[in-house]
Amino acid sequence: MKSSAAEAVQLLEKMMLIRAYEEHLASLQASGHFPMTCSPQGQEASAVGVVSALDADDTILTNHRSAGHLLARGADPGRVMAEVMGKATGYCKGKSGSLHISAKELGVVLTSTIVGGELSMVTGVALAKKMLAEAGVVVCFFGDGAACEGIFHESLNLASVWQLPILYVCENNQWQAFVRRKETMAVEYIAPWGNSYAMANQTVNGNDVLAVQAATRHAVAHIKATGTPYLLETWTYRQRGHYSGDNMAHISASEQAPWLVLDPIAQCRQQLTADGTLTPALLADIETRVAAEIARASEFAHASPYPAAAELLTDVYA
Amino acid sequence: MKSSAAEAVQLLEKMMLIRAYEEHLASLQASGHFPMTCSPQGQEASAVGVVSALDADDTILTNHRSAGHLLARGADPGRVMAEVMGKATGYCKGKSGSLHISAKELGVVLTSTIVGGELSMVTGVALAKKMLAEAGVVVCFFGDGAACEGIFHESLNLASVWQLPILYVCENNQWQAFVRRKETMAVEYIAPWGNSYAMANQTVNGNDVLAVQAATRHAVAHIKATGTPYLLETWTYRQRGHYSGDNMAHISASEQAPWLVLDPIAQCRQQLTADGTLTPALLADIETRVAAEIARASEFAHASPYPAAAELLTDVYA
Amino acid sequence: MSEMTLNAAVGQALREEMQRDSTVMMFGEGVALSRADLLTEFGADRIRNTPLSEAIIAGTAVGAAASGLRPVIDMLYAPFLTYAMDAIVNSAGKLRYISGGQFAFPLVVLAQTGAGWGVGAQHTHNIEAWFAHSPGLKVVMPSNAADAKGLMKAAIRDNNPVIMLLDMSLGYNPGEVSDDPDYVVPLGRAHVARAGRHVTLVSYAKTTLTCLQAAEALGQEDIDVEVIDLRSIKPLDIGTVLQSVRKTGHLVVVHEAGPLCGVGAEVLAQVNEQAFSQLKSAPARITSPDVPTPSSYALEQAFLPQVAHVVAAVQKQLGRQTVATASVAM
Amino acid sequence: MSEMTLNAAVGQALREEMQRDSTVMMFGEGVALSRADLLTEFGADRIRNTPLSEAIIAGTAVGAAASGLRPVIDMLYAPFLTYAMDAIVNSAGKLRYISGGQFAFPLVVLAQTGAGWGVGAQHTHNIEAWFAHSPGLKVVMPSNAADAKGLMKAAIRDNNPVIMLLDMSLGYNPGEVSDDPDYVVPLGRAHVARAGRHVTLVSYAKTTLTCLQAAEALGQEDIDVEVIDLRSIKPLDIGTVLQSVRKTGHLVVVHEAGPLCGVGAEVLAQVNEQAFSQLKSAPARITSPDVPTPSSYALEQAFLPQVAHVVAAVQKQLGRQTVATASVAM
Ligand SMILES: Cc1ncc(C[n+]2csc(CCOP(=O)(O)OP(=O)(O)O)c2C)c(N)n1
Ligand SMILES: Cc1ncc(C[n+]2csc(CCOP(=O)(O)OP(=O)(O)O)c2C)c(N)n1
Ligand SMILES: [Mg+2]
Ligand SMILES: [Mg+2]
Repeated sequence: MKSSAAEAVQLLEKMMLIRAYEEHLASLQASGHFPMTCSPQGQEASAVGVVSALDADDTILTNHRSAGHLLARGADPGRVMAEVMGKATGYCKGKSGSLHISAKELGVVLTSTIVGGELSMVTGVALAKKMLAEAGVVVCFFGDGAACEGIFHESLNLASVWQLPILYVCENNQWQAFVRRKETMAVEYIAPWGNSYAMANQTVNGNDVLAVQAATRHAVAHIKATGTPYLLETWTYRQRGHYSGDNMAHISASEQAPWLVLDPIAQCRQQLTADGTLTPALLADIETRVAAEIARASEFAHASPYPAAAELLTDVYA
Repeated sequence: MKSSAAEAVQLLEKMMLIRAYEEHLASLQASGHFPMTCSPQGQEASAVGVVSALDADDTILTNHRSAGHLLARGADPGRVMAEVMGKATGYCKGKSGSLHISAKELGVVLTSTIVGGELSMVTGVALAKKMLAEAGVVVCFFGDGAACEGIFHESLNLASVWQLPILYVCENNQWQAFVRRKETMAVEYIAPWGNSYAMANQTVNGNDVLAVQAATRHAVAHIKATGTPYLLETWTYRQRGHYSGDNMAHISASEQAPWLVLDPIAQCRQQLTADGTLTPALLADIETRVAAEIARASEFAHASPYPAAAELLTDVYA
Repeated sequence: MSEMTLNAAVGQALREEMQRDSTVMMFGEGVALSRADLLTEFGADRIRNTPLSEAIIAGTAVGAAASGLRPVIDMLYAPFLTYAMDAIVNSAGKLRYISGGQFAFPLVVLAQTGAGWGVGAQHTHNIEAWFAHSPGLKVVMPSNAADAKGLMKAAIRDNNPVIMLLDMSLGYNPGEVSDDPDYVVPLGRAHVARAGRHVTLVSYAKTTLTCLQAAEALGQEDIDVEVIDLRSIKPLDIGTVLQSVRKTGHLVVVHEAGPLCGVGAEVLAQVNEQAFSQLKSAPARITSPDVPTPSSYALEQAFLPQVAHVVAAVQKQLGRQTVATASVAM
Repeated sequence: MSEMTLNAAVGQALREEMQRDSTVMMFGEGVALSRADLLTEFGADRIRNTPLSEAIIAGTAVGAAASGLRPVIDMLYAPFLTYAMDAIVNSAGKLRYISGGQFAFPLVVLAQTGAGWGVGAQHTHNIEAWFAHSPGLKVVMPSNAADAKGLMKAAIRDNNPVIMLLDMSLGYNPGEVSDDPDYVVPLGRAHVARAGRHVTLVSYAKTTLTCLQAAEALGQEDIDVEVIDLRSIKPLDIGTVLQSVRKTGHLVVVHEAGPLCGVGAEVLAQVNEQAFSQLKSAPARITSPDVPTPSSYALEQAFLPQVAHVVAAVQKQLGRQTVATASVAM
């Protein structure tokens, strides 16, 4: 099922919001005195494509590279930025910082920066959904690096044996911190690893937002129809370094160039321009809205207070 | 390549030795006052088939269900039994007990009773072999249960990426302590899990000692020719309970019956009798030798002393 | 009151709490057989076998606890927890804090520990101190059937992750157990197992019994020993310990875990910090030595804290003549 | 002597030991980039990137160490060790004992720890006490470049598993470092970082600097402070501590790790057991509170042991007037 043109423009706007957010953070980081983050730049289509295909009662687990998932889900960029800065107005009262932002009110839960943490907990979230007969599926975003952790094997195996309503989304961005994915596995694709668990799986072009959205809808339908989990691999590329302190000196231009051609936002804009959906005026509108939103967010985050010192000792026990 | 008839009789004798050892232990356990063990009864063909295909410079890692592997490798049943009893003459000076017997002098190293422990360490043993340019392959025996541990995934992936000379032997005995294998995975066979790591693999009838031996020879040749690891699954059955204290009340006769028909020793005897290799006289010879060996072993183990109290504090640091 | 073994008391606690609260459930390797009665009563949804995968068992419990269930997981033997440390320590222990209080983790991690069965260091390792050292967790270790039931029920009702370590050797010990379905032993409250005036012995789990035996022996010498059973390692009821030490002036902590950075070290440190001036002699620890738990029978027996060592430590503190004892165990 | 940062000193130690002994090698996630110079010098066989798989990294090190290599593994941040506990604790720590001495495990586990970088509790957790509590392991934590080099070299040469925890915040601290290729700091030997007569401060890693600052401040009040840098957590050089406490009669232990069952508890306990009668005041601990390491800057700073708290603890012990200080950190 293809999205309508209007919907496609909305997807583009979300991707542009994520990109603008990341570019703003990068500029703050370049000027110093801004906390480090792991940028999902280049992976916007994966985040927006998947999340746009979800319902409100679906739950999301994510990881250290979460900004796209959060913003795609409708998180307030001001509160995300505030959290990154360790401010009291952040989604986690400033206690997370950038690496493990959860926003329970949005259904984005239990974010861990331990690579594989999301794979470890998603089975329990889905088990509760199933046993409490709650609607929806549980989406677990993780990286190609996380797929090398033992917990990947245990998680997918259990999800399959217990028939849990989980959509595993492996964002294969070709890098695992400072190691190339190719150095870490003997095969090219992670989706077929699902076969070991009799789990339906597919690799999709992760830089094509409509393709990702369609694949996600297909996967969610499969989960709902069969009651069994699904492994979706989005094939994409991390355009920035592992984290903002990574100068990328070890990554050649010849490696990056083809991927920059495949930039998800540029491609989407081209397509929508080509088919007449995206006019220059509409694009300008979007750019203005996005810029305003980011400016407002940044102002909010910067103006927000740090947590009071007494917060050091709270939220340890329930 | 088929083994010669004489060789086949040797394999039978080894299997009978293992069986006799296990039966002797079971009788001691039934009479009380003998430590618990995890019996490999029913899996003799897997142990003997694999180990008989190895050279002296090959190294073996095993687990809690190791008696077959040790005896197949030529371990002194007296010292194995002494170790089980915690006697000073055991392979580990009585400090292991039954669960983690290593015998470095035989190339049986680093036995762990943590399920998956052997998978965790085998890569290092093989890495050392490779880097120190030592001859031989490293064989890692593990169960179908261990294959569900995350370390299975990490171990096979690393072995493949680093091209380590490892023969992984998964003894799929249909049980994982008190849980049926079928309850723990969505697929029937573990060998194809090797595909995730581009690792050559095969499932062999684990109750046919000659088939196991042939498959092992094939696998070892593959490892030596390609420098890449191999995953061999031996399809077999644990004829006794998980450990000697397990009364097997939860296992139906109808489950056990077909497997008892497929008993590796009975089958081997039938074949060798049918083709004329095994005469009644020869069989009687073997039985006498085996019985004498076990009697001697038991006498030795029982007569052996316990470690001195001062041993409590030794062997902690090198 | 009914008499039953510690193992049965734990089973009864599970059963009562599962009856009381439909979100309570249990999973682990083989629980469908080890808790066959609960499987029959509550069905395969709430009593679940798992694959052999400790990390995902614990992780699943964490995710489920944050999402409306109250899971109890059976991890079998304490050393197997080494596969599950991320979920327990980094997730259950920290994600409430990291998330600014968005999640709670009402879960119970059960594991067996305690030497005496000859199964060796990879099945027996007293690692309660690890969890005491980790923020956001609670840790309990009962010494008898009544406490096992009461602590199990309290742990299930608690909204935080509780590690409950059961000494294998106590499993078949019988005891009087309350039939009141709301009988709980509050977490963080020690029990004065024997009142006395001259010296304070602090222990938990199996070695509480060692202390009681030592107290009996010392009683023959007119030394009146108070024995405190901590029951909870975290929160630690230092108040009860301090009250006793302020009375007696003498403290010996006894546990089976190794000495270094163990619970005994913590008790000594807190007593020092808060009741130094009331101490009349050097506080002491009797623990197993800092070696892996041996499996060979004689070595394993020597590994355990001995009554004689406790007696000797007390006699030394009180300036009494000390009967010579073997000194392998420190 | 050459001046270099602590990180550079560690790199130099690795380089020298790899030159000296061809069985020394290193692997971990990204070491081919983080140790690019070693990769160039020693090649891809001896400096190896790994997949993101902490459990097999540690397990591989254990297997390799038992088979003739001397691996050093970089586990990045201490909380990631939760994935590798089986290999470290159950295998490296216990298999020598279990096997009756058949194997030795000459390996080094490197990990970063220490608050100050705002990365939060899943990147910063001071868990040295876990390893101290586990048999068969050694643990070192340097406070300066010279010791970092000397301990690294000693750890590589040692025939046992050594956990070396490096405080991130010290990484860029410069110091004078010996050029002697055989300069080692023996494991298990503490260093008197500052001699003094009135009170003994015991610390290690970053908080050694906190203690030195406190000593400086107390010196203004004519309080002559001795500062002991343990350097090795296990084996623990209690002899050097006892010698000092017997002289001063006052003891404060300072560390960034949480209080419960930490190294401070152990030092207090051993001093109690062995030098109780020489103590003139209640020994004290200054540690971080028992909470996950916060990432927000202000909270993280408050989490760290403060110079003011150390000063106040000493003043209290000596009966001096105590300057009021914030009391969030215990
Ligand atoms: C258990 C663990 N190991 C290592 C790290 C350090 N680390 C953080 S992100 C990362 C790379 C993760 O790669 P991948 O899963 O592919 O996700 P990506 O960053 O590419 O999105 C690493 C190594 C960590 N946080 N947790
Ligand atoms: C990490 C760990 N979990 C659980 C156990 C308890 N245990 C010992 S053997 C076993 C079953 C192992 O099954 P499998 O790997 O198939 O080997 P098998 O016993 O069938 O030979 C279990 C659960 C253990 N020793 N280690
Ligand atoms: Mg990646
Ligand atoms: Mg099995």
